[in-house]
Amino acid sequence: MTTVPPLADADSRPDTAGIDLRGVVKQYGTQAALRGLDLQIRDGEFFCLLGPSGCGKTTTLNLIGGFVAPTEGEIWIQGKRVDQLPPHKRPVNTVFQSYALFPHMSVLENVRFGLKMDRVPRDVSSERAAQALGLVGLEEFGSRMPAQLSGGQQQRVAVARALVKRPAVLLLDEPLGALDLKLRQRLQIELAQIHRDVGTTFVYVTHDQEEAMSMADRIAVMNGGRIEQLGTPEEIYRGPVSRFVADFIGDSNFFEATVEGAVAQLPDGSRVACAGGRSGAATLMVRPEAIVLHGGDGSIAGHVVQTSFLGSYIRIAVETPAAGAPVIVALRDGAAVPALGEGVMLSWTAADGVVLEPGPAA
Amino acid sequence: MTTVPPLADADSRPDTAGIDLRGVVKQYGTQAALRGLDLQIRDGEFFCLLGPSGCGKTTTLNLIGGFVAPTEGEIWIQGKRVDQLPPHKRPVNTVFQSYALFPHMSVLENVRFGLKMDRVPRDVSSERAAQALGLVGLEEFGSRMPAQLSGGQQQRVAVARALVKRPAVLLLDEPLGALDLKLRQRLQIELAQIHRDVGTTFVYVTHDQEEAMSMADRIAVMNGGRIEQLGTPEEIYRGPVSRFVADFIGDSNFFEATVEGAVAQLPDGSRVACAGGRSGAATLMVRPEAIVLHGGDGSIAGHVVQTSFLGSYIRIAVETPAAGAPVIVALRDGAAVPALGEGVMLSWTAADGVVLEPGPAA
Amino acid sequence: MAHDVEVLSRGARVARALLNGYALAIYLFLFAPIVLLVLFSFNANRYGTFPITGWTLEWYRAAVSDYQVHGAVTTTLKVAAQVTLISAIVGTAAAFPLVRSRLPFREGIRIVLILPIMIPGLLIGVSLLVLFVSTFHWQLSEETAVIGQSVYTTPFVILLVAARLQGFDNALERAAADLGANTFQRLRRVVLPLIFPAILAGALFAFTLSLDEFIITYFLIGANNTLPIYIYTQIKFGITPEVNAVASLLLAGSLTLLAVAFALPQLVRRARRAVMRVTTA
Amino acid sequence: MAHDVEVLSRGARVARALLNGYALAIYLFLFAPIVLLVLFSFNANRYGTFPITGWTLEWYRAAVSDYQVHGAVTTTLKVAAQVTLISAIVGTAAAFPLVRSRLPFREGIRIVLILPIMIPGLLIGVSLLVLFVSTFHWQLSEETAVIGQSVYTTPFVILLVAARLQGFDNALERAAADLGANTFQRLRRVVLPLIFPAILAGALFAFTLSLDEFIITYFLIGANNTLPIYIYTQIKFGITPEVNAVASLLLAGSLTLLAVAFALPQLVRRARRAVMRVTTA
Repeated sequence: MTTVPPLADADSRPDTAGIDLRGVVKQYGTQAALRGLDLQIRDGEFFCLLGPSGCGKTTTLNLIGGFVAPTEGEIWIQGKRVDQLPPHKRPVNTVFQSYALFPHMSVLENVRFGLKMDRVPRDVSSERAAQALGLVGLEEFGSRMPAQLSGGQQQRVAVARALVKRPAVLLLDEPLGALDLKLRQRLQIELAQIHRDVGTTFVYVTHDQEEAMSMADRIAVMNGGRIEQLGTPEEIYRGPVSRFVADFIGDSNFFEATVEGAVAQLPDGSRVACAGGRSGAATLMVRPEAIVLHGGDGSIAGHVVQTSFLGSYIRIAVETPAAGAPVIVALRDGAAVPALGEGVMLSWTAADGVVLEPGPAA
Repeated sequence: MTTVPPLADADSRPDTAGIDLRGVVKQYGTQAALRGLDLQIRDGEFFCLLGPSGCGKTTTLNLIGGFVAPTEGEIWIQGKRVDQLPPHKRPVNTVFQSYALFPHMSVLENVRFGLKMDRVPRDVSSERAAQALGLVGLEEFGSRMPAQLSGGQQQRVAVARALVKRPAVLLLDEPLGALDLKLRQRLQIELAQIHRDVGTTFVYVTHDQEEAMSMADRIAVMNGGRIEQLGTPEEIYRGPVSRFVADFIGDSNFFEATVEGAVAQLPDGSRVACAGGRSGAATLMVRPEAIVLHGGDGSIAGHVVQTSFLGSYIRIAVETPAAGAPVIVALRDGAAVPALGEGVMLSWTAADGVVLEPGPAA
Repeated sequence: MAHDVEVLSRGARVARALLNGYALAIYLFLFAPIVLLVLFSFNANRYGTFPITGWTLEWYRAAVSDYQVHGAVTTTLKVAAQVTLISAIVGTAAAFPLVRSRLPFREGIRIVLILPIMIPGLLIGVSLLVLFVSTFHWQLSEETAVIGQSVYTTPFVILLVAARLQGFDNALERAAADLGANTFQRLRRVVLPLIFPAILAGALFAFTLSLDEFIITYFLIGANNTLPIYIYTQIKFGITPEVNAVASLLLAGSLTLLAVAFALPQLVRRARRAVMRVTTA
Repeated sequence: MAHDVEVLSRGARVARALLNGYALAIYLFLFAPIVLLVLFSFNANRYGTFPITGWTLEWYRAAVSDYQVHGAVTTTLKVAAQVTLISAIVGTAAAFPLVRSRLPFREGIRIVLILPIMIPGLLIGVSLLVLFVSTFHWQLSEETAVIGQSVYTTPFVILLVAARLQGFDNALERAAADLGANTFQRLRRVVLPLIFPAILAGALFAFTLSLDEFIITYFLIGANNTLPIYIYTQIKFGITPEVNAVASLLLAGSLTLLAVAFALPQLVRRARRAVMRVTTA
C-alpha cells in the first residue's frame, strides 16, 4: 500500500538521485522477511522506517547497507545498481544500534578507520576525523577509549565515524534505543540539526513512533514485510489507512460500526459522526484528544472508570456499551473533570471519526 | 522531605491502620540503600513508590515484604511490628516484577499454593483460587502451565495468586514493566479497578512516572535512598519541590535565574514572571505546555530549531541565550506553528514559573 | 546463525570455501581414531586393523563371554554406583552454600573447585595413595577407589548444580516465602523440583566419569580390575580385536549416558507436562 | 550475591549454619589430598608422610639435580611446545567455520567436538595406538605423542575460540565492512585483535594439558619419558619424598599457567590501554 506509484516501465533506469528499491523480496529459508518492497527515498531527505519488531524494517536497512543479499529485486543508489556489491563498495555508511565502536581503538582511530581503509593520507584523515568529531561536539575526546564514554557520547562517535566518509546515504539503526528518555529527546534535536548541516540522505529505523514523528520528513510504516503506509507524520496521524497504522501511531479508540454516509451506527445503537468514505461494516477510529465530553447531537453514553491527572493532560477512561474496551479521552488541563463513576456523553466532529476497514482488535 | 510529620513521641504505638515505616535505614556493606525513611501508608490507598533505578524504592518494598532486614528502624503493619518476622508470617503478598510463577505447577496450583501452605482444606482452596482467577478474568486458564500464557496473562495470574490470600497489603514490584505500551495502559485501568473491588492497600513500585500518575492516590518520589516529595499526582506535577522531581515527573524546561519577588532575571538579561518564594540565585522551571509563543511583556527571545508534529500536540524546540539547552514548547494542535529558524518570543504566566533551588543540570 | 555479511566479493567467497574445507578436514582428523577403533572391532581380520576382510560380531561375542570381562564389568558398575550416589548427594548439598550463602572466600572456593577437574588424575591418584597408604595405612580396595573417584567427580556435580542454582530465579523462592512457605517447604516444593534435572544430569555425568576413569582407580583399587584397567592390561600384551570390542562397548555406554545427561532438562519437562495433563484432565 | 531471603525464622537460621559447615567440610576434603602432597614434599621425614619431623628443601634439591628428571622435563617441554603451536593454529582456524559458516551439521559437529574432551584418554590412546602401529606401522616417538595429545587438546582451543567468536558482536565486523574494510582487513584489524586473548588462553590451556597428560602419552611416546610418566614409574617403586617434590612442582607449574590463562583477557586489556596511553600522549 505504498503511495509511490510503480513505474510504468520496469526496465527503465530509475531516477539517478536517492535510493530506489524495486520489487525487493527477502526470504530466510521459507520465512519471508520482505514480501516485495517498492520504495523510493529522495536525495537529502530524513526518512524513517517505522514498525514493530519483525516488520522487516531492519532487513530493509541491511539490504541497503549490503549486509544482506536480496532474494529478488534490485537496489539502486544514486543511479547505480548496488545489490550485488559487498558493503565496503557501497556509498553508504551505517550507525549501528549497538554503535559497534571498535573497543580496541581510541575514538580518533575509530573515526579514522574508514579513511584508512580508503588509503587517505594520514594528515588528511586526521584533519577530517577531527572535523567529524567537531560536528558531534566531541573534539576533546579523540584519545579516549570507547569504554570510557557515556552511551550518548558513544552514539555521537558512531555518527562521526559514519559521516567522516561523506556517504551518499547515512543509515541509522535505532541509534537512540539504548539511551534514556531525556537524553533521547536531546539527541533527536541534535541528529535533526546534523542532518540539516550535512545534507546527506538519512534513513532511520525505529520502532518508536514519537521518535519517527519528531525527526522524519517522511515515514514508511511497515508491517509483516510490507509498507503499510508512507507519508509525512501529519498525513499518517490524521489519515491512517488501517487499524494497524492508527494503533501504532498515537493513541486511538476503536469502535465497530456500520457506516452510511457521514453517520456511523455503533453496537449499542447510538449514531455518531464520521468522515465517511466506505459504507457498511467498518472500524471507526477516534483520537483521545478529539473526543468532547458532554457532547450534543450524535453522542454515546458511558460512565467514567478512571480519571488520571497526567500533567499536560487529564486522561479519562469511559466504559460504554458502544465499545469493547474503555474509551480513552484526553482532556486539556483546566477542563471540567467528571467524577469516578459519573455518567458522561461522548461526541466528536465528523472529520475526527476516521473510517477504516473492519478488523479484530490487535 | 516527607509531608507526613514525624510523630511527637517516637515510642508511642503507631496508628493501627496501614503501614508505618519509622526511621528505616538499610545498609549493604558501606553502601546505604535507604537513609532514614519515615513513611505512613493509609489503609486502602493506592500508593506509588516512584523513582529511578537505585533510588531505594525496591528496597523499601522488600523491607515491607520481609525479604530484606532493616539495618535500623521499625516497620509496623496494621498495628503489629513485623520487621523481625520472616516473609511467610507477614500479612502481605507480593506481585513480583518477573511474576515468579512456579513453572512446574499449573495456573490453578500456582494460585492455590498460598492456601495450601496455610493448610486450607482442598475444596475451600479450590473454590477461592477459582474466585481469584475470576477476579482477573482467567477462569478458563486454571489447567494451563505458566509457559503457555502470554505476558499479560502471567501478570494477572501473579495478581490472583497474591490476592487469594486476602492480604492486608498487596505489594507490586513494577508488575507491568515487561509488557508493551498498549497492553500496559489497559492493565493500568484493570489494576485500578481490582484495587477498588478488593479494597486492599496497594503499594506499587515503578520508575515510570506516567504509570504512577495514572493509578496512584499518592506518590512518593524517591531519590538516593530518601523520599524527595510525597503527594498526589497533581500536587507533585504543579509544585515540584526540587529540580530532580520536576525533571522526573513530566517534561520541563529549566533556566538559571536570579529571583526577586515575582520576577526572574535570566542569563541573557531578560526578565520573566515567576511564582516567587525564594530570592536570589534559583532555578526556574516551566512546563512545555505552559509556554506561550509571541508573548507580550516579560518575554525571552529565541529562534526555532525544530518543529515536530506529534499528533496530540506540536513540539517546538527553541534555542535562546536565556537557557543552556533548547527550550521545549508544546503547542496544541491547531495553534499557529512557527517556521524552522524563525525568531519567536516566549512567555508564561507567573504561576507557571516554578522557582526551585539553584542546581546543575541532571 | 546467519553470516556476518551475506554479500561478498569473489575473493572473500573463495577464502570462505577454503576455510570451510580445511575445518571439515580437521574435524575428520579429530574423530578418525575413535571411528577406526569402532570399525576395527567389527573387522573379521584378527589383527584388529586394516585390511578389512569382512564384518563380524565375533569379537563382541568373545568379549561378552570372557569371565575376566564379567568381573571387570561387575567391579566397574559397583564402583560407579557408589561414586554416583556419593557425588550426587554430597555435591548437591555443597552446591547450595556456594551460590547462596555468605561463606567466606566464596569466589575463591568456586575457582579452587575447578582444580580437581583441572588437576591431572595422576596427581590426585598419587596424593591419595600417599594419604591412604603412607598416612592412614589403609588396605587398598574398591572402597578406596570409590573415595578417590569421588574426589574427582563431586566437583562436576557441584558445578552443574551450582550453575542451575545460579540461573535459578530467586524471585521464585521469595514468592514461595511470600505465600507462606517456610524454608523446608520452599526447598521441597519449589527449589528441589526445579533443580532436579541438574542433579540427575550431574549424577549421570559422575557415573560416566567413573566408568571411564583409569589412573586414579589404577593407583587405588589394589588387586581389583575395572573395565579401563582390563583394557590397559590387555593392551600391554598387544592390540587384539577383543580389546577393540570392549573399548567400543565402553565408548558406546559412555556416549549414551552423556547424550541422556545433555537431553535431560527437556526430557524432564516433557514428562512433567504429560503427568500434568493426566492429573488435571 | 545476597541471600534469597534475609529475614529468617530461628529454625531456618540453624539449618543454614549447619549446611554451611557441612559444605566447608566437603571443600576441605576435596582439597586435602593435594595440600598433603605439597606438605609432605617439604617434610624432612624421608618416608614422605606423617609425622612431620621438620621442614626441608632437600627433596626439591634432589629432584632438580636428578638427570632423569632433567631428561623428562626436556621431553615434556618439547612435546608441550609443539602441541601448543599445533592446537592454537589448527584450533583457531577450525573455530571460525563452526561459528560463522553454514557448514552442514554445524550443531552436530559442535556437540561431537566435546567428545574428545569427554572420551577417556585411555580410549583415545588405544585407538591412536591401533592407528599408528597396526595400521600405519609407524615407529612410536615424541612426534606420535604430539599428534595424540593434539587430538585431545585442539578441541579445547576450538571451544574457547568459538565461545569468544560466539560472543563477538557481529556488528563490529559489519561496521568494518561498512567503513570499507574487505574480508582480510576485517580479519586483521578487527576480528583477530579482539579474539587474541581467547587464542592465547587456549594456547596456555593446551600447554598445561600437555604438561599433565599421562595416558595418551604413555601409549604413544615409546621409550621416552615425560614428567608424568617419570612420576608414574617412580611410584611403582614406592612413594618417595622426591616424587612428591616433582609432583608438587608439576602442580605448581600447571596452576600458575591456568591462573594466567583465566586472568588473560583482563591482562591484555590493561596492556593495550597502557600502550594506547603512550602512543596518544
